[in-house]
Amino acid sequence: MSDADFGPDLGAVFGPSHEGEGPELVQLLTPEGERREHPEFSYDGTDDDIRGFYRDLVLTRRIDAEATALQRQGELGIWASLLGQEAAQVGSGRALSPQDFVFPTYREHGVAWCRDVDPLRLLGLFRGVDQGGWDPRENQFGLYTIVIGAQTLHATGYAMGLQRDGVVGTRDDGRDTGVIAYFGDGAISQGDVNESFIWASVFNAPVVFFCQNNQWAISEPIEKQSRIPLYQRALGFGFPGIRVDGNDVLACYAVTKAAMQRAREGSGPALIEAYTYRMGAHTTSDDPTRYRLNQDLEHWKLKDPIARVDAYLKRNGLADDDFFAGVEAEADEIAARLREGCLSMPDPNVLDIFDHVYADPSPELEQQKAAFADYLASFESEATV
Amino acid sequence: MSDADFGPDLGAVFGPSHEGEGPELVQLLTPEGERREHPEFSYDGTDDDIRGFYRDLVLTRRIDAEATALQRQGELGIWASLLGQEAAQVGSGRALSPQDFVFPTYREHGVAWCRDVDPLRLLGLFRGVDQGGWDPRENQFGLYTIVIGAQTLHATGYAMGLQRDGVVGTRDDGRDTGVIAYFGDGAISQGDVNESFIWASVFNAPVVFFCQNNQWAISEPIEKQSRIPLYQRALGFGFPGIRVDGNDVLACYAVTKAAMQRAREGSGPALIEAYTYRMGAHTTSDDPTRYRLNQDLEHWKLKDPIARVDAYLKRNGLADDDFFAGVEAEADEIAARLREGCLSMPDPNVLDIFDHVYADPSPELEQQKAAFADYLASFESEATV
Amino acid sequence: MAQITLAKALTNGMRVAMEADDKVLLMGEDIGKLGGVFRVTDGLQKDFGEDRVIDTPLAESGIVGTAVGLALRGYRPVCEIQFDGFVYPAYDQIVSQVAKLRFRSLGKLPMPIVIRIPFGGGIGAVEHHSESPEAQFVHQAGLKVVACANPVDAYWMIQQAIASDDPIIFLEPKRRYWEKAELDETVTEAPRPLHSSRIVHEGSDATVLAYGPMVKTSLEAAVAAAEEGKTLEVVDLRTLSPFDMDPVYASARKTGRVVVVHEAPVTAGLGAELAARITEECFYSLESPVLRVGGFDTPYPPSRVEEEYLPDLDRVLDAVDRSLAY
Amino acid sequence: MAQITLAKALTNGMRVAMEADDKVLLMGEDIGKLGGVFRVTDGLQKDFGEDRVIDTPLAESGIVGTAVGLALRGYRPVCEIQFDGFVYPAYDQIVSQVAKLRFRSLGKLPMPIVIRIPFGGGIGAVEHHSESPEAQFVHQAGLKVVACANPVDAYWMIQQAIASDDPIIFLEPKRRYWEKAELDETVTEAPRPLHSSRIVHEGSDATVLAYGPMVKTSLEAAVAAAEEGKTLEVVDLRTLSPFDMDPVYASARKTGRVVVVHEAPVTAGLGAELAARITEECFYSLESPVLRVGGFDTPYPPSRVEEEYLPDLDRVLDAVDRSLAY
Ligand SMILES: Cc1ncc(C[n+]2csc(CCOP(=O)(O)OP(=O)(O)O)c2C)c(N)n1
Ligand SMILES: Cc1ncc(C[n+]2csc(CCOP(=O)(O)OP(=O)(O)O)c2C)c(N)n1
Ligand SMILES: [Mg+2]
Ligand SMILES: [Mg+2]
Repeated sequence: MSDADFGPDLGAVFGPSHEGEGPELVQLLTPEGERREHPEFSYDGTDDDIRGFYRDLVLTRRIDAEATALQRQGELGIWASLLGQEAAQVGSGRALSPQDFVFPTYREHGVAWCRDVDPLRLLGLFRGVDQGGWDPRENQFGLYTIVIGAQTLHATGYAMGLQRDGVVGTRDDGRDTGVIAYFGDGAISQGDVNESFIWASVFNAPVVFFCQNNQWAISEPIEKQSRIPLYQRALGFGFPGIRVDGNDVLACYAVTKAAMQRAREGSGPALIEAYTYRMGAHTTSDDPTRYRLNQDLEHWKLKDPIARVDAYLKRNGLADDDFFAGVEAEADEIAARLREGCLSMPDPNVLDIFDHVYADPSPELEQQKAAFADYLASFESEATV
Repeated sequence: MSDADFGPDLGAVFGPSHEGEGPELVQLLTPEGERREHPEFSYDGTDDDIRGFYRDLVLTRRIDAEATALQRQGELGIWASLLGQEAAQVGSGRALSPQDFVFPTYREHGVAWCRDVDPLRLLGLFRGVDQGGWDPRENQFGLYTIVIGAQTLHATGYAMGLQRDGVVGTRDDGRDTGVIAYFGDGAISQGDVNESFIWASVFNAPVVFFCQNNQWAISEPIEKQSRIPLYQRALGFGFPGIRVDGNDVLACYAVTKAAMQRAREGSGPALIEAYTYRMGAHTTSDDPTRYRLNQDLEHWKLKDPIARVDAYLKRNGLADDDFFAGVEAEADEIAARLREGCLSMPDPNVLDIFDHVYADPSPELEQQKAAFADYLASFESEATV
Repeated sequence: MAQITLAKALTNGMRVAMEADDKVLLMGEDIGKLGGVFRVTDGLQKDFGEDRVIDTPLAESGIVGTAVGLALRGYRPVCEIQFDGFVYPAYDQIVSQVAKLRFRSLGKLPMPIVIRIPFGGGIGAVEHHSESPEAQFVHQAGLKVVACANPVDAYWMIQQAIASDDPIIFLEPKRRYWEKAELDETVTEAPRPLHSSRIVHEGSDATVLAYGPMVKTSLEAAVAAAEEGKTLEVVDLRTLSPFDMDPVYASARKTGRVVVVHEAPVTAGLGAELAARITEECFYSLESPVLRVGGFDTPYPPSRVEEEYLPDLDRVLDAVDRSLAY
Repeated sequence: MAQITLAKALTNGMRVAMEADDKVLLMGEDIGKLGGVFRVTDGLQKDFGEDRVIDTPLAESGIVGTAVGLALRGYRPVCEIQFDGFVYPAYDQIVSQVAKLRFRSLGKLPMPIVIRIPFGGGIGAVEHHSESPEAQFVHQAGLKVVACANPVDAYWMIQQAIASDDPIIFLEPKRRYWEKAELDETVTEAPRPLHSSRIVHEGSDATVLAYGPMVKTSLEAAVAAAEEGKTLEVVDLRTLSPFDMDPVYASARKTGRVVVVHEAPVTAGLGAELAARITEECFYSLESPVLRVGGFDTPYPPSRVEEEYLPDLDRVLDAVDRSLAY
């Protein structure tokens, strides 16, 4: 008895192709930099916005490159590069309203940029001076979450809070609020992520699940996580799933904007699979040569998220040399500031850790702190003696 | 922007109805006892088999009723009745090959019956004399699992073991083996169950997920777990899902047999949602009057899984009074034996618990046992003194 | 003044907390119409609505994980875990998120979450329904852990826990849910701080430390001992993280002999921590080593033997005698 | 005889076990082509194939839960948890299934599962990559827990753990993966049973108990102490559940002073259990209370302060001095 006789036929449901380049992939800007039409989604921004995207993409990549360099020079313990995923992050990040809340993984440096989080703040965690140095309530950008998938439940709970606060479906664009939860292709296998899909659909919570399928979970290819395209997972939970070209900033922007709009209006959750590629190592500690072929990388370089915007702007004469030079100069300046800031980041005082465990610390913990302070002091006195 | 514009439209995928009685429900025997044809599934057994099903159904219900009575009389601490789910369990249980392995919840008394597990053995757990008194390797019937959903991962791992043992897809019916994992409508929300779907599909493991949707998870209606029919969950993981009339023993038999056949052949997992109803309380400790309406129960009584087989046999003159009388007599006899066996079940010796913790117990634990034995003895000596 | 059960005292305590602060939410399985399997939330959904008393899907990680998100949005979720043995699917969210988010955020993100767990055995239940997981939570910095032992404490401690800006594992002595006591609900001031221990029976021959269900057992032991002319000082620890050790040390110095009682297996249980601390602090005052009475190092057994498995009056007295004879 | 790192010794030990018994399987994240993030399974998938060295989907509960099913089918799965902090999603399967299935089945169902966990800090990693969860597993009856501290033990203990019919939490001292020692792989007999402790440095002034990464630290402390004319007896516990207490008691009786060292937070850590047992057993032999050196009661801090946070030679010596001065 064949699959086709048994239950709905996936081919019939999703169309012939399950390939990344299949018809279900939403693309508005080709790798060659040509605009594409799509029946459901269209880019409604201005050319000025596109120049803005270009700037975001270039600056994000530069920040990432500088951080990688800092790690190589021993200034960071580790760095998780977003190289190749700039469009997915900038497109989705720019599609958010100021009041929307973001729950990132550890790789959303481009989204952080869109939320005006000082890139320097991101380095603290990777340098080992803190575990999250920014205030999530300032930029509506949550702390990086390292336990894979955990943040998707936080995002869903936060979205349930929005419903209770009456800021969903009021038809007031300045008021209606949504949540976006970022995660990867590996994370979609975690129980927590699937439970978050259940909660979101049962409570019709205003949360958009944004999965950056960069084809790899450290050394494991996407086939180790799913035998069908990831966006189709949503169908099993009763909300829409859509696959977008993750290297196409316009498509990521348009699809995320539509999904967030739906969520804020009270139409519930959606899953966006941004089909992209991790062009670098998993982290600076990783060695991809052990598990993947260089030719894949070459193939994906042809789809570079920045090159296509560059081509689009140039081909259509939408940006002159001054513009490009200006962005370059800004990038240099930001990179320099980042490096300088990193090097001058103060080391934490070990005694401070006792102060962040509880809102109301126990006398016992205070004693531990005091005793440890005396202990540390005893060495200094020795030293001075 | 409406759902329909956003990703595949569920209506288009699954047809107009999401109701239990919708077109997707596989039914081969109507509540009135009339045979129904289905394009994909047909009952290939004999009338003799149907008489066998009738016997299984009646005996299973009687065993269940007797256990409930024993609990009421204080002989069991608790009992989880399968009342109303007999067809789902007997139909699926009888569809298995002897070598197939079963992973049950705590309510699969009807499946246990089909696997020749002595009903008395089931009572041990509920009486509190043990936590699973049968040998899973004797009847290929696993121990009852109380932690919701945990067994679905065990089932999937066991199925991966079958693949490694080379007993899948050999085209030898006596050799090819599959696994069936039982769970409920509430369990489908657990991370473990969803992870088992991922493992099963990624490794194409020979496991059939049999979800008895009895409409309730203790006091929570199915709407608290999903906003779409449960069988559709499978689509999100890339394997077929099918909804069967859980009160129709023929349909449950035919669909399970087909799914197990697929699995044993190496075509991978499938999800079966047996659409049924928990006619009794969640357990003898539960009070359904607090959360559900009696009229639902009345509605479902009209679909009683036994009545329809009874009607079919009688209407078509396939069984005479002697047959029915014989089954009744057998039921009385089994119930009596069960009661007698329960009452004469020996209480465990507390000292034995120390022997089942490890294959190779530590000297330390042996000492604990010895010391406790002395302690207990000290009272006896006191008593005798 | 009316007699009230421990379960009902919890209900009323939560009701007061929900009336005082509309950010307080209850989440869990079957806590709505059913009122929870122990009826502790009985009537609360009817009065506060489905948005504040939330019947969740059946997944504990989801319950605690979404509670974290709600807390980040300014809510004060009170999660009910149906039985002790079912807290483990949520363990990751509790240990790596609930306990650590304040620390991770350098104090910026409070986690005012209460996780209610009916714990312990003695009710004739099946597997996973009678466990005592407290030691594991006490080992996790970032969490606070308390256990109530009587209706009056239940009423006040649940309110104090909900008012706390730190995450609290709130342990409820399952088999004492039906114990009654007089409770004056007109009082508006809590009799004592949440994180304080309390001497519930004075004595001078030996000290017995207990919490949750074992407090009653220990008090019974004290009565029995008195008949034999021995006076036991019984301390209801109430707070397990942080511990309130001063009353414990004082009592240990006074009696020189200490017995710790809990249902959880002895190995790596809280008795070990208490014994280690008391020995460090009162080394020269101890006449005998701190003795531990607890569950054996086996999984919780079938209910037909639980009465023998569980520490009882005799086991406590036996330990006291061994301590006195030392 | 070649020098070999602890990581490589584990690789070779697993290789021997896999050659000896084709029911032995390895499961985990990135253990195939990558050889694990610490390269402990380097080359094993190439040699034994994808059916025996399984790169799993990214979900720890799934890894352990399917391992249970494989064990029920007669396999001997060895699960790799990538880092200590990521064992918690699997905690429910470990505690309620792996630990209890034999008990539940009255001894009929063995659970020959090894769960390998690189544990502890000191490698400059980010959050969740430096934790010490051992006490929680030791508290769970049905599990056995061991920790290796050097390449030779790593090589033998992993083989013994895989051969065990009981489930074993196998703790690997992450920051010692690159430590080298001489290993004679032609030997076919394990030098000592898996569940045995071992005196790794003889002394008479005080006893230092350690396991995993702290054994090296304690040995360094012994050397430093020797320079000051104090001889420390260092015990490498090796087995944490069950404990092998006899050598510990003997040493405690000999020295009268005991210091326990571990990275995990002190409260409700294994130091408490060891202190309680030693005090019960050697009450009259102790010159001073058992002192505990461990992590503070905070989550593991950012790596830039971990060197101060972690117990080191000085903290051990400080405790020894306090014990001697008592
Ligand atoms: C619960 C848990 N298990 C394992 C890890 C180790 N780990 C860190 S990143 C990673 C792969 C994640 O892959 P993916 O979700 O695709 O995100 P990506 O890194 O590709 O952005 C793993 C296994 C973790 N952080 N958390
Ligand atoms: C992990 C876990 N959480 C909670 C429970 C308590 N509990 C026992 S049965 C049940 C409802 C199960 O509903 P369902 O999966 O539909 O199975 P049914 O009882 O209807 O057959 C719950 C919540 C449990 N056993 N395990
Ligand atoms: Mg990825
Ligand atoms: Mg149900």
